[in-house]
Amino acid sequence: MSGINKSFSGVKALHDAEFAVRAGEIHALLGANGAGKSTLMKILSGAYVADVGTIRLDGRELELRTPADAKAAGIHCVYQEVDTSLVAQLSVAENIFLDRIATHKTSAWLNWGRLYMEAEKLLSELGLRIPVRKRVAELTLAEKQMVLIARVMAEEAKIVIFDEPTAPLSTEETERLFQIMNKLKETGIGLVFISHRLHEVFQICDTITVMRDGRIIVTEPASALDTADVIQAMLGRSLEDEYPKAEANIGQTVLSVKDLAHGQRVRGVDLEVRRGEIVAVVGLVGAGKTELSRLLFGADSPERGTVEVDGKRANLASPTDAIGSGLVLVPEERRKEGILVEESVLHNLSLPVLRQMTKWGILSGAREKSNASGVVERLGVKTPSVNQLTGYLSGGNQQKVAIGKWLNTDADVFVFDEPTKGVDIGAKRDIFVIIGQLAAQGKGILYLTCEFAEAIGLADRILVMCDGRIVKQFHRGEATQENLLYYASAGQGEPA
Amino acid sequence: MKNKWMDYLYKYGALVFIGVIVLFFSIYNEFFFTYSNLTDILRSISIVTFIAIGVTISLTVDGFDMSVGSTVSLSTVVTATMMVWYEMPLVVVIIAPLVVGAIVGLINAFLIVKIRIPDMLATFAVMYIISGVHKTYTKGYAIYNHMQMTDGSKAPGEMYKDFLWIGQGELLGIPFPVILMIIAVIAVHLFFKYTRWGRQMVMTGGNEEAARLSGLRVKRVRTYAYIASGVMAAIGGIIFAARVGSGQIDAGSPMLMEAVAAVFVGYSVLGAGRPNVIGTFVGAVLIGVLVNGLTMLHIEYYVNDIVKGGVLVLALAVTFINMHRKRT
Amino acid sequence: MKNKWMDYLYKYGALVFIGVIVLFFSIYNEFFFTYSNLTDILRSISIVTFIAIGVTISLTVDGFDMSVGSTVSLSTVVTATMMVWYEMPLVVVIIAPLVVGAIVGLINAFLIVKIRIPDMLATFAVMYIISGVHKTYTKGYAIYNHMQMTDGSKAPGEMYKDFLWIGQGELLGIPFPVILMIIAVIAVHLFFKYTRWGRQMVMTGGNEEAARLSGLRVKRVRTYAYIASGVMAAIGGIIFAARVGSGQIDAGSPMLMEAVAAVFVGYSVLGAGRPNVIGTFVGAVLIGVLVNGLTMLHIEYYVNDIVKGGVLVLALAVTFINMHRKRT
Amino acid sequence: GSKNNTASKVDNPLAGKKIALVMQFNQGTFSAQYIDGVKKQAAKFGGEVTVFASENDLSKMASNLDAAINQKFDGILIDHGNTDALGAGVEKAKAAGIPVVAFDAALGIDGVTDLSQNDQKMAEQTLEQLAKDAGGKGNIVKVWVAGFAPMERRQESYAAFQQQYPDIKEITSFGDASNPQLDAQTKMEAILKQYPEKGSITAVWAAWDEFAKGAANAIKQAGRDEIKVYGIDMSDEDLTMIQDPTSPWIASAAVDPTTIGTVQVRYLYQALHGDQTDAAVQIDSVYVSRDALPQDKQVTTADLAQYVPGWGESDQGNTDYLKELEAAVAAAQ
Ligand SMILES: Nc1ncnc2c1ncn2[C@@H]1O[C@H](COP(=O)(O)OP(=O)(O)OP(=O)(O)O)[C@@H](O)[C@H]1O
Ligand SMILES: Nc1ncnc2c1ncn2[C@@H]1O[C@H](COP(=O)(O)OP(=O)(O)OP(=O)(O)O)[C@@H](O)[C@H]1O
Ligand SMILES: [Mg+2]
Ligand SMILES: [Mg+2]
Repeated sequence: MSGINKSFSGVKALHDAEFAVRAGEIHALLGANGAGKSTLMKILSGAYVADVGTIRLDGRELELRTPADAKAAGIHCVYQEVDTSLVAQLSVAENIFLDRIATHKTSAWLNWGRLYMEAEKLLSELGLRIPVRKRVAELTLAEKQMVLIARVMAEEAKIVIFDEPTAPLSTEETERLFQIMNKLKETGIGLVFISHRLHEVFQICDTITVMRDGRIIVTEPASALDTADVIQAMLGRSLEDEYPKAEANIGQTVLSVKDLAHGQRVRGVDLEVRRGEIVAVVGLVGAGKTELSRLLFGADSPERGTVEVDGKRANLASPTDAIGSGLVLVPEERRKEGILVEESVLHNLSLPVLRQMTKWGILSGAREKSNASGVVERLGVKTPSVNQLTGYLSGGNQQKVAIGKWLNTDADVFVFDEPTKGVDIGAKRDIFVIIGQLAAQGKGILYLTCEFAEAIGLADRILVMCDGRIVKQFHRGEATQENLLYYASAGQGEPA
Repeated sequence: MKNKWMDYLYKYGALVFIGVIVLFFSIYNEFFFTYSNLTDILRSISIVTFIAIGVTISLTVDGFDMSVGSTVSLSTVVTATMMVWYEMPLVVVIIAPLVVGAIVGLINAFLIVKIRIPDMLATFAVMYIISGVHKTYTKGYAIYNHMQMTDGSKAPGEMYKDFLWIGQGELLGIPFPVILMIIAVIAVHLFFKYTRWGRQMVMTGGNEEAARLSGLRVKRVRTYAYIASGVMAAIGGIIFAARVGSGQIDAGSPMLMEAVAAVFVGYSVLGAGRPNVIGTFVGAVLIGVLVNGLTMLHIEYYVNDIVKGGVLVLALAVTFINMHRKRT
Repeated sequence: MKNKWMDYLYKYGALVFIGVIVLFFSIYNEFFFTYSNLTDILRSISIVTFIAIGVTISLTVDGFDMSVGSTVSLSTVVTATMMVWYEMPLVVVIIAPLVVGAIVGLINAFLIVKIRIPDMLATFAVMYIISGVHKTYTKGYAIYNHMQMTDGSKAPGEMYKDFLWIGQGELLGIPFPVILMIIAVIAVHLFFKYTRWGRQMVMTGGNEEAARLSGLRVKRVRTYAYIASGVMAAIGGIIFAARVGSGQIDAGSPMLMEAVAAVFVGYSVLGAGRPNVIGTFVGAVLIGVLVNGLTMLHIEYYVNDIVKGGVLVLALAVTFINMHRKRT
Repeated sequence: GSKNNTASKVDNPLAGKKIALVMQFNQGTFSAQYIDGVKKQAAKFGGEVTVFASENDLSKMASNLDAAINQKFDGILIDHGNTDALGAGVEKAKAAGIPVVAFDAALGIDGVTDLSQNDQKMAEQTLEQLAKDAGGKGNIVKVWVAGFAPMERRQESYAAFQQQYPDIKEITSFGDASNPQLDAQTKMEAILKQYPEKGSITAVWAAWDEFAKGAANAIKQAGRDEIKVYGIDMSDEDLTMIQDPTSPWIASAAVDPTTIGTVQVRYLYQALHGDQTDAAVQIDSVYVSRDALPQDKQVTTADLAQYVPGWGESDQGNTDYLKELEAAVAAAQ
């Protein structure tokens, strides 16, 4: 790909980007949020059309106007958001052969028996066991990802793009994915791998390209770079201290959870958080962290168990009541649950504190404005104005808005569910700083994450969750990635 | 440059368009641009506007109240029977249909919020039920002064003068329904823009889950929205009864479509691209002006529908072409 | 145990319900459960079923064709004029309205796919336009044998016997429209289940973005769906003309609501919770049985609406309570 | 356009008038023919008609009346509606000096001529015939719906008829105005299934021709030729059905819709001329039965007068000066 330019309504997403993949290599494409990685890859896979630029495959110039064109040329992509590529109501088999059905490569009359058989064969080749007749809606996230990979395998691919495939995967599943990727590589396919987890990149990639602000900064063999180089290239500066921690005095117990349970996901959780303390709950995807956070926030109703905030029994009948009891949640699904993308930053920030913005039910524009500008300033949200639609902000800044809306609610306990998901390193650090400040103010922090390194770097105490239960506790300095993983993947007793 | 021009077209297109057609009709027919004709146009749209406001409120919370038409029918006959059958005092005559409208809203909300039937499906079913209920209530008869009852007797009452004034009277030379309509439009606009509850409705419509996780009681908000929608329709029904001086059967069902048309034209006003009460009002005015003006041009009545549909397509096309132009 | 029972209720509830009411009507009235009455019921729903199939197809690609009602009106008068005004051969009489239906579908598709107006808004506007067009075409007159033309002359033709057979004839003792309807239901069902194009429509409706990224030309698929919807409505219009022996104005608009009701009841059949053609058919049968049975019980017509709405609410409530029960 | 030229050539103060026709509903052939009658007669007088359609919405009809007044039409014709809804508007028209002539609205306003077809008489005519044909006893089906003034007036005659003939039993009654023809057809089919033996139903009385069409279709398609259908109102379309020997619809009582339009225009022109017009004008209905019609050729409402006395040839409302006006306009063309 050379000289690729792309603008979205005047905003330049790509500047003269150059990018090349060789057959039989795994090529990492790195960059901060909004650097343009997905956009570049969408152009390569025909989902977007470049404003200017040429794409060559095996020396031949290609014109890729639609995904169908790209697929015909052998370019396939596993997109970042799996749900955009799957039809939930259809079966696994049909989703695997979606491309074939879509591009008239099947017979006009579908032979369901054959379709199921072929799908099963393909999945077993990949070492996967997913019932092919099951509806995709009922699969786990990792299984969905695998269906997408199987879909690529079903076609004759020359280039396969993986856009942040590992974000939702457990370590084990990530390993499996890497095996598959290596297998593909050996058959002479060129792979592009996008990830924010740098250790993974160094583990599997041959070549690394780093982007910043729509430009290609470096392209080097992986062996010629180290993590610091990459971060320097991504951010244009180096990152000294990844896990800053403001000094906080740990005080009285502020949150006390006893035997909280709901269905299969949360099976009796006990935990305590004290004022000024950051408690991390780690676990693999599907361990039940999100469900736990929703129970604590009254978003779902527990089957049993009690929650006390500051010694008083919390009312968790609804989020409204939870907020009243002093609990707030920064949810995992930022764009769906954390913020309203079609509303301005100002409206988003007013929402939980509307009562403070009104007198006799009438909204005060001045109060709303000062509330919003206050938060924007305090958290360093990068936005042209508080009236900007939140959906137009970058991921990290959206997350800051999702956190910022709680700042003026005088909550006692903040629950964060994967607040750094899909957030680049620079913005990540900003979020850690905010969390530290909250702890310093004497808030209790419950931090749910599947990134063990973050938990180790940030938390005063780490609880490991597995299969809906807290199975182990570590104090600051006790935990290592290895023993966290051991307990998180259902290990009992002591690690070997 | 060109973009800017397009933005203006998009934002003020609907208003400019109304201006142009008003100008055109005024030139073509000297009687069009007279005070009495213009106020009559406003009066003629007042009922539809109330219904359309109801639809707009339901759309604001991301629902769709299809039952407003039959709510109008029901409240019209309830109003008329309060006078003709029961000779109730004027307060009761007015309160009763409002309560009925609120109850219809509550039923809708119950089905949508509690039973979780999708909005359009639920209100569609309720539309049928209410339509049947109002005819069952009157046994299919229209309600008029001293009407003949099925048992052979005559109804005791007639529609009160004071009541009819609501639909036919004037205040300072402005028809009273027009005053009501303008108050309602402004009030609802201010409500959405400047009150906490209005903001809560807008936010709930924007993303219900995010609003809920921000601490809004979204079910309650949506319930209120449907009640408000029902009450707006009921006001439309009261004005209808006062305007025609009787309780007509099925009065509201043709108005649903008209109201929806107004709301949809309203999407394009000021480039909103979503339901908004000012746009709805403008949409209703546009349709009213067109229908009034076209008859002056000796256009056959059946061509009206083509023009209405055409204007709707035009308005929507400008809005959505522009919205997608911006996105890419 | 209890769950299993609920699942059955959910899946077969609508069918059991039909069974129960058929039983009830049969006990109540000896003539209800006779071959000729049952075939009459099927014949009476055949037109609505065709319209409802059109709506189902548009819903399958996640759209909503509100213009089907007026397409029926248009195709009815086109059919009738082909015979009465122009005395065309039978093939033309049948092809012409089908072409007209396809053109309406194309217009819808153009507005939705090219201009990108949301489905309901676009087809709603087209509904108005087509409704005006068909009245303009006949100048507001119904079309009947040797009708008097506005210029004082008489129309030359009359509705052909062969043509009327389509609506009134029988084949092996089964009314021909019933045969057509059953063929259509089965064909559309097989189409959606077993053909590539059918699956492509389901894919498009299920997740348009995913379908597009898989290389599907989703715009084309949606265009075909709207054309199919228009053609189905046109077939409904042809049968309408053949059934009543004339070309009535505005014949289709009351049928839109009826068709939508059938489709919505269909959501609940076999626990689909979404549009499906078998469900639509069952929904139409249910409504037909109710209307027929209630007429035999000498229930006033306005109670029908309450019953229809009530059945709809019940069906939807069972479906959606169950869907949400499963989720949590 | 050209019409104005013709009118301006006629040296008559009554030529070139703009007339508004405000209608409550305009569905079906009956309305179309009525409009036609109005337009043709107005054209003969050198006038021009604008139709205001109200889609069966009385509030819209009231608005349309207001619009016609605002737009300073020279004369206003009203078709259906009622005093409650239109009274205020008509008073306004009077104040503005615009004459109004109403059909079937029973306005009862001073100085406004009310034309009416005699609904009760039409009902009586058909019901009497039904009773005679049935021999004073039998089982009948009534197709009727409340909610419309003419229907409710016809119902009064029906009630009297039931008292008079206790041996004629109503076995059922139905009717739905939203889709009258097809609905009547479907429901009639159900009733036929319920009374399957020949002779179990003597006749069907339909209070509206749209209902009669549906009922007749159902009976004909079921082959139950012993059942007779009697209807009220008759358009050209209905006439072809009555004439069809295989159709069970054998008789109707009606006023020629074209005649209504014609007569109504004449009264308006009388008012325009400054005459004191009658407060109420009854347009006589005609009883049309298949026996009276020829079997060898198809007649239309235009030539029905040859076979049915009193049809369509009404000279009601005509005056000498109107005849002169008509002649002058014709000469100018
Ligand atoms: N459809 C779109 N409309 C407008 N702007 C867009 C669109 N898609 C991407 N952008 C903008 O283009 C820039 C590049 O986005 P892109 O998604 O390629 O980033 P990325 O490197 O993949 O980031 P991430 O790591 O968060 O996935 C961003 O500023 C983004 O806001
Ligand atoms: N089948 C699925 N399809 C799509 N997304 C899924 C699926 N299953 C889970 N997810 C997503 O992954 C998350 C899994 O949440 P869950 O409650 O199962 O465990 P968790 O421990 O919170 O996982 P995580 O580590 O992602 O927070 C949910 O937020 C959900 O959005
Ligand atoms: Mg990306
Ligand atoms: Mg989670």
